[in-house]
Order: sequence, then structure tokens, then C-alpha cells
Amino acid sequence: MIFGGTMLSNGLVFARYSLAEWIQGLLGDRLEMIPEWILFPLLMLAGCLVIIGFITVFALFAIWMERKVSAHMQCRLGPMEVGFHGALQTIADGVKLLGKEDIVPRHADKLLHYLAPIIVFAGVFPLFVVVPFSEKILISDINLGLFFVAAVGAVEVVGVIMAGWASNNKWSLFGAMRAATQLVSYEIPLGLAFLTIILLAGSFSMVDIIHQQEGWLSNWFLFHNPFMPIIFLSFFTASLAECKRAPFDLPEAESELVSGFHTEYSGMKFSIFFLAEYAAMYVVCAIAAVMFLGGWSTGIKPLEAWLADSAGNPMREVLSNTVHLVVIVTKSMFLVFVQMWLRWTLPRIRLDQIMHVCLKVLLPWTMVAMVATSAIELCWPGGNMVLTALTIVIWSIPLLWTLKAILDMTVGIFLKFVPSGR
Amino acid sequence: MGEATNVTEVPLPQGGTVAVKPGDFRTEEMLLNIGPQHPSTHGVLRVVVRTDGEIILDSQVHIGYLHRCFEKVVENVTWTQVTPYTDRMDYLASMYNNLGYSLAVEKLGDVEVPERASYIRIIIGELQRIASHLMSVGTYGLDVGAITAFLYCFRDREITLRIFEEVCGQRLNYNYIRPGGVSGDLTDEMLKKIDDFIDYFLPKIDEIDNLLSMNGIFIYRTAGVGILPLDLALDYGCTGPVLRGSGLARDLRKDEPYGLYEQFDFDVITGKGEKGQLGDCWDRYMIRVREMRESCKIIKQALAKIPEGKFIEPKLLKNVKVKKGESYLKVENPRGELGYYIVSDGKKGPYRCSVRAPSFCNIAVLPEISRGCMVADMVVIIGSIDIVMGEVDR
Amino acid sequence: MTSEEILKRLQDQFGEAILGTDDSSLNLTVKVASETLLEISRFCRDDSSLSFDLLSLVSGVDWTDRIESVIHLDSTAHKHHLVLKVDCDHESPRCPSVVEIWNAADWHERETYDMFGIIYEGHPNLVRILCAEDWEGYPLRKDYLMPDEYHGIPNDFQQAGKRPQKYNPRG
Amino acid sequence: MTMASMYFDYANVAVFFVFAVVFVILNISVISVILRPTVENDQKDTTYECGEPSVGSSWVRFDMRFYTVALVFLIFDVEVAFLYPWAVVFKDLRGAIGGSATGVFVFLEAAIFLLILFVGLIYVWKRGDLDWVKSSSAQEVDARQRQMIEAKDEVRL
Repeated sequence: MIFGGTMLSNGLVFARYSLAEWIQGLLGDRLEMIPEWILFPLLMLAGCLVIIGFITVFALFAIWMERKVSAHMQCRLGPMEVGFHGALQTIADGVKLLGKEDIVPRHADKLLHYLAPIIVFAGVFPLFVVVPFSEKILISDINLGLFFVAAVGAVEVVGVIMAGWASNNKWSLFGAMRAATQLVSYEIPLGLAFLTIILLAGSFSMVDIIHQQEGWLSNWFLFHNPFMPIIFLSFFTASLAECKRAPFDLPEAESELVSGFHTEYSGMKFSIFFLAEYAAMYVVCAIAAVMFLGGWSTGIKPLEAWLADSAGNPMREVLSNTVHLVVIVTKSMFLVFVQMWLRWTLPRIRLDQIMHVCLKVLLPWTMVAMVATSAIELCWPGGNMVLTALTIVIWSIPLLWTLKAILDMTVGIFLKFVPSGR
Repeated sequence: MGEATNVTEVPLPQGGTVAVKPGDFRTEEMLLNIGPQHPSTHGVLRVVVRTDGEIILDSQVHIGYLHRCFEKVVENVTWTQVTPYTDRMDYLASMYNNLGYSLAVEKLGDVEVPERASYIRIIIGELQRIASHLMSVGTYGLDVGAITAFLYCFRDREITLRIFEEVCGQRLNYNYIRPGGVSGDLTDEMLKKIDDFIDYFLPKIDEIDNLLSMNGIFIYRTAGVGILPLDLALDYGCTGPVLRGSGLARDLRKDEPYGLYEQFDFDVITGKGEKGQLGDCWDRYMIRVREMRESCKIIKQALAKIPEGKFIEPKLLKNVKVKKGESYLKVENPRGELGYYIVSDGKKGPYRCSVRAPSFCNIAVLPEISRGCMVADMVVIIGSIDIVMGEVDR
Repeated sequence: MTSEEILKRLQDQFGEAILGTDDSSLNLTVKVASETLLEISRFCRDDSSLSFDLLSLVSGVDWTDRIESVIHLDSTAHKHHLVLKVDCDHESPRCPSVVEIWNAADWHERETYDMFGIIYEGHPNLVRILCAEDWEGYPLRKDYLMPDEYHGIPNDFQQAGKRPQKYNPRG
Repeated sequence: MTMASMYFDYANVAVFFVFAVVFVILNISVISVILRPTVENDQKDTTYECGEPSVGSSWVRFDMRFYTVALVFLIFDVEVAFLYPWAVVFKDLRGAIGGSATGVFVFLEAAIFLLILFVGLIYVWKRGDLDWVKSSSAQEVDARQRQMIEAKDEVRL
């Protein structure tokens, strides 16, 4: 419409949900002066810059958060010197890494050694194309969204294996082979979890999936039926393995393999691995939020309806997008926090055990849950209130138990005796 | 299935041959150095392993990176000058090194130890055992990837170190227990602090249990791994938690009481194979956790009946007169039996002082129990043996 | 068993092979001839009334005219000790290895070889354990002198003109 | 959704990919090169192996021990790929007929397909192919160890 003349005359219609359209809205008619072959790449590049900015800020924040979360879980303070409560510590570290010498072992395969961080980052970065932030703030709503995630998400492992092999270091080799073994194990439960969501939503598109879950909280796919939490847990477990987070951080297991696949990487190459790891963390958490937790939906029906009613009210639209942005980022950050929490609580699992867990526990359960979900979807199209209530009742028991344990560990500690000898 | 037909003998690069069945293709074996610069070798242990994939076929332990000629050095110093050198051996349980040496010298020199000093030795020694076991349990958590458990243990170990600092001015190498007694008295205030610490610490052991010992993944990783049968443990001269983990209730504090240990009531903890098999890593680990409770018990009893009196004859702080002869005395160090073999020619210093270091004997069994396990298990097994390289190399 | 009973049991069994006891030692110390060491050791381990199943320490003492190889034994069942001593020649000390009886002796004998140069005959892998493999001399012998340099690392102590043995506490 | 917007979407992916590559190269080879020092040292370029000289190359025929599992993975991954089209149209088919016979048929079709695979999984599981297979040399080591322990037992008894 805004961009209408040129676009329609060329038979081009943008996806309804895109950052590009938003930028068009901002710039208005002035855009018409720019030829398409310059404009479109520029729009895409703008998207890239926004996302790389987001990743950087997220990584800075998440690394600081990881340090603080771990520190406070471990009765210490964490970074305190640089900035307020060490908030700028990560920037200082980043600058330090930038100035670090790049060391390539003499016997390494130099080309592959150079290519590996590129592939790792290039395997994660395009995933952000489909990660939605709000109805208007997203790069593009690819019609094969989830399938794209499943396909491109596995590319990173190629980079990891390449890094491990190219280093010509035995520890790296172990790390690389472990990454391969891990991939073989976690991909199937991951794929089955995607399948279930696609089945419920009838679409691959992220935006469609979120729209299916709008309305009350009970519309979230997590509460669709009592089997969905199983799918969620298995997806979350497999996604931990996908981002190589503890307890599945086998490829880099620092107490066993020194530093695993990136033992021989230093300076900027190492920090690219680090950046990719944190970016992947956000991606899987955002996708989990989209798939199970209603994406940007607040879960309050009247609020959603009020926000959606933006006809002729541009401020309302801005507000709606802001709220949705905050909601989905909060949900994702909560899942990121859970990932960190698990990392600092659980010991590392062994290679054959991860295979055991994925193939003998997650796979059968996910398969059964998937068939059950499809049967339920067949009998009660669009879900059933009784099943949702049942889900919440059944799964609140382990949840409450966990909450009790958390309270014991947090509030309980303050009630305990503190000795004078400290 | 399973009939060996057409078996061919293929020579191995390291000598000998191996039988290869048809259809059984062989991958290349790799020689890999674990250590000396490795996060999980607890110092500078070097293990050269021959692996096939992740499976360890054979391993060989190399030590000596931290050799400081303790036995040569102490031949040139006087009897009391030896104690600071003993500190540097098992630097996580320095009090015990002092104690073992002092007891051996006292036995040879017929030195009378004041009763209060004996009580102080027991209190401080058991506190040292707690500190050492906390270190071992914590770093074991680190080895399997549970970093939080490590810091929980260090938080509590810090309190014991502060107590030691107050007692003797040092946090690691104390030089506190001397032939004839101890170098300083414990004031009532310090005794109160130790008492407070025990009250605070007992519930914290449950916390360690909750966080690490009973954690599903931790049990998964450690139970049934690195199984050390009892006869193998005895054959290799393993002692301490490693031997008790295999099921034998041998504790010198009970079996051959030194100091005043016969007056105290405590249990000897042995492995029972609750989670996996008898003598696995979990058993060895769990013994340390449970022994901390027993140590608390002993400290409580000692605090209740510590008498007033002298803590050392002041002239003994200068030097001890030791007659010609030799003695061999062992104490139950947190890692096992620490033995001092002292030969005197009647002069001012030892003619020969040889140390039986528990870690030195325990780590020798590593190649036997790590055969056939995975690289990840190797780290778990080394951690469960709980070595201190300062003591292995002396 | 008390020390006297252990000694009697051994003397009854081996008679002449038990060369004597060492009275200056506070533990029961039995001197044995090197040829009979293996036989006596095996008996010590397997005899049900002795059952020395834990080898505690193998060590050496340099008496300048001879080198003693000392074996400390423990019994976990009877809770008694025994010290076996074998006299070795100072110039070329040799002693039978007890590794085949107690595996624990493996590293201890290697260490004693490393420090005193006692050749343990029958040891499966008698190489230096604490010192570097190309180290010269046996450090714990009383006549040992530090080499002037090792792989280009100078012995500063000696180069500065200070002999290490200037102060001798037992002089 | 038209073809044109789809082109835009996938062009986006391509641009993102290119951007990622350029970004990394820029960081590694341009910015970092300007900022970082480069001090040549012979020891620096050696392979890290815990401070000891590395023995041999690490480019060996590495035994990963998960060949059967990899096959199982392949089967199930293909299965999941087959089921994606089914999943995406499941709702339409069910919805169009309103949960009638066609819907049941569609469901049963996939359910039987999954059942066959599930039976296959159980078969593989029971056969022990999902377990971590020890290599033949490791099994020999195990056997030798058992023999050694048994031999020791006999001596003791």
C-alpha cells in the first residue's frame, strides 16, 4: 500500500509481517524514488544489522547474566568491578579477545581451521530470519518456518566437527566426534517435537503457530493435552543438547576434554564460537516459546483483543508491538535462565548415556505423545477444555514440588544458622 | 553367531599380536597424554593412555613433575626443622603430615605429649580431615561438571581455613603440630568457633548430598565406574577411602589407635555398593562425605572433654633429643595411611626419613581400574582416588 | 600376634635364613638373606597366622658401607607389622623384587631404585620414577653430589662457589 | 502468500547467510588483525596436548562406535521428514470432513507407519544395538581384566 505503486505494478507483494514493511512505513513515499534492486538488498541488510545488533546485545547481557546467575547460585558475587555490578565486564572481555593473538597450530589444516567459525556462525545467524519478535518486528515469516529451523539448525554441528578435525589436536578430535554422536541422538526427539506442533497448528509458519495460540493462556500448545508437557520437556532437553549446554556440553567438556573442539582456537575465532553459542541459546529458547508458550501472546484474552484493535490508532499499534516484543523476549529469557540454572546445577552426562537418554527415553515418549496428540486432535478438533484442565492439574504436581524445593533452597537458607566463625 | 572362523593374527605397533575375526575392522589406536597440564588431573599427574575411539585400552602413569627431594633435604636439617617441609607434601592435609612426623619422632625420642596437646591434635586433625574431604568432594563435582557443588564446598572449607589461620597464622602450610605437642594453644574463643562451625556444617553435608551425591546424573556417571575389587586394592597397597570403598573397614584410628583415638566413639565408613557395584567411584566418593559426619562427631566429643594444661614443653620447640634407632609409624590421613620411616643415628637431625605417601600408593592402581573405560570415566576415576601431587612426588 | 610370636613362627619355618633382628628398631625387624626374600615374603603373605596382605612401604637406607632395602608389611586381618631388611652391596646393590607377591611394591621399588640404585631383580619395569629418565647418579646415597648442570640448566648453587655441604648439622 | 513474497523471504535467508560469512571474516581477518599483536614463536604453534609433545597425528581412523545408532537415526530422521507433509495437512483433512472417516483414515495411516517403526525400534533395542558397543579390542581388554581378577582370586583362595 505505502509502497504500493511500484510493488503492485511489478506484481510484488510483501509478506504481511515483515520488518521491511515496517521500514517502508517509517520512510513512506520517499522510498519510491529508490530503485528496487537497490532497495530490497538494502532492506535485507538493515534486517541483518538489526539482528547482529540484537545478538551482540543479547550475548553481552546473557554472558553477564550467566556470570551473575552462577555467582549468586554459588554463594559468591561474580564480576563487580567493571561498571555497575560488573555490567561492562563482558565488553571488557570482548575487547580483550579482539586484541588476542590468533594462533593456528603448525600441523592444523589451516583452511578448515579458518572456515569452521564461519560455518558455525553462518549456521546460527540465518535462523534469526524466522525468529519473531512481534507481529511487525520480524525479518520475514517464511512459510516453511519450523522446517527451516530443523534444517538449518543442524548446520552448526558441521562447523563444530570441522573445527575439531582441522585442529589436528586429539582433544579437539574427541570433541568433534562427540558432537557428531550427540547430533545423532538428539535430532530425532527434536524432529518429533517439531512434528507435533506442526500437526496442531497445521502450518510451518511461526506467525501462524502463534496465532493459533492466541487468546487465553489455556490456548498455549503446552496445555493442549496432558501429553504436550512431555513433548515440551523432550524438546527442551534436546535443544539443550543442540546448543551444547550442560548437562550436554560434551563437545567442549572442560574438565574432560580441556576445551573440546575449540581447544586450538584463540582470540576472535574463539569469541565467534562463543557468540554463536549464545545466539543459538536465544534461538532455541525463542522457538520453544513460540511452539509451546504462545510466542508473543500474553495469555490474557481481553488484553490481546484490546491490543489488536488498532484500526486508525497508530499509537495502539506501536504499543501492541512493544508489549508483544517484551512478552516474547521475556519468555525466551526465562527459558535461557532455566538453561543457565540447569548448567550450574547438573553434572555432565557421558557420551553413551546421552545416546541412552535420547534414544531409549525421549524417543519412545515423544513418539507416544505425538500419536496421542494426533488422536486427541482427531477427536476434539482445536483442543478441549477438560483436557487442558487435566494437563494443568497433572503437571502442577511436579511443578509445585519443584517450587517447594526452590523455596527451601532460597528462603530456607536465610532461616538457617550462620556461625560466628565466618 | 560367535564362532571364531578364519581368525588372523595381526601385529600391533606396540608389540604382540591380536586376533582379528572376519568382518571386524580395526580402527587406529591413539596415544594420548592426559596431563600434566589438564584441568582434571589434580596437579601435574600425567597419564599416557592408549585409546581406541573413546575407549581406554591401556594407561601408564608418569609422575615426578613436582619432585622436590623432600627425603634428601630433611637429611640436612634438625628434627624440628623437618616439620615445615612435611607441610608441603600433602598440602591439603598439612596438619596430618605434621602429626605423622611428630608421632614418629616422639615414639623414637620417648617424648611425652601433654594431654591437652593430644586433644588439640585430634580436634585440629579432624577439622583438617573435613577441610581435605571438602576439597576432594568439591573438585570431584568439578570433574563431573557440577561446578556449584565445588563452590559450596569451598565456602565451607573457607571457614575451616580461617580457623586454622587464627590458630597458627597460616592457611595452607601450618607447621602447627610439632614433636612434643603443638606450637600454640587453642583459646576458649577458638574452641567456641570450632563448635559453632560444627553446628553450622552438619546441615551443610545434607546440602552436598542433595546437590551432588544423590543427583541422578552424578550417580549415573559414577556408580559402576572404576570398580576396584578388594583384593586388587590390597594387592596395590591402597588405603584410606579407596580401600574402605572396596568394603574393608580398615581405619588406623580404630585398628591401631594413635594419639587418644581409642577414647572416641565413631564409626568406620565402608562402601556398600548401594548405587552400583562395590568399590565403584560413587562408593569412594560417598565415604568422604560420610566421614565428614564422623569427624564432626569426634570433634564434638573432643571439645566436650578437652582438659586444661600445657600444650608443649617450650624447650622442645628448639630441638628434640632422639636416640639411635628407627621407627615406622602410620597415621590415618584423609587420603589413606601416611607412614613415616625414620632412621636416627643419634645426631641432631634424621639420618633418613622415608615417607609412605597414601596418594603415591593409591594412584598406582589407576591403570588397573581404568582399563576399558571411556575418556570421560578416566577423569571420574582419577577424581575418586583423590590424589595430591605434592605428596605423590614429594 | 605379638612380635615374639611372629619371629618364632618365621624362625620355625626358615631357621637359618632369618639372619637376625634389629634391636634398635621399634618395630619387629627381621634381617633376611636376599636369596630367601621371595620365599619368606610369600610365606608371610600366604600363611594364615601371618597374612601380611598389605605392603606398606619399600625403602632404602644408605649406611655408607652397605645399602639396606627395607620392606614394611602390614596385616589388615591381624593388625600386626613386620619389617623385612635385606643388606645389599654398596657398589652394585641388588635385591630380589617382590612385585610378583605384592603389586604395591612396583612403584616403591622403582622409587628406591631411582634414589639408591638398588637393582630389583625380576621387576617388570625398573625405570626411574621421580627423577628424569636420563638423570645421573642416585640422589639419596650419602656420597651423591649434585651434577654441575642438567640439559643446560646450571646448578647455580655450585657455580656461586658455595658448596652445598658446608653446613652439616650432624658434624 | 505469493511467490514474490516467498522470493523475498528466501532472499532474506541468503542475505543473512552472506552477511554472517562477511561478518565473521571481517572480525577475524580485518578488525582483529589491526588490533592484535602477532609475535612469532616456535613453541606457540605446537599442538596442545597437556604440555607434552603430541605423539603422532590426530587424523586417524577414529572409532566412534555408533554405527547402528547412526542407521537408526537415519531411519527415524527420514521418517520424520516423511511425516512433515502429513502433519501439515492433517488439520485440513480432518477439518474439511469434520472428523469423519477420512480423518480417521489419515490418522490410522500415519499411526500404522509409526507403529511399524516403533516395533523396529523395540527390535533394535532388544537386540542391544542401541547400546554403546565396545570395540573388539576393548572387549579383549575387559576379558583380560576379568581373567586377571579371577586368577588373583584363585591365588588368594
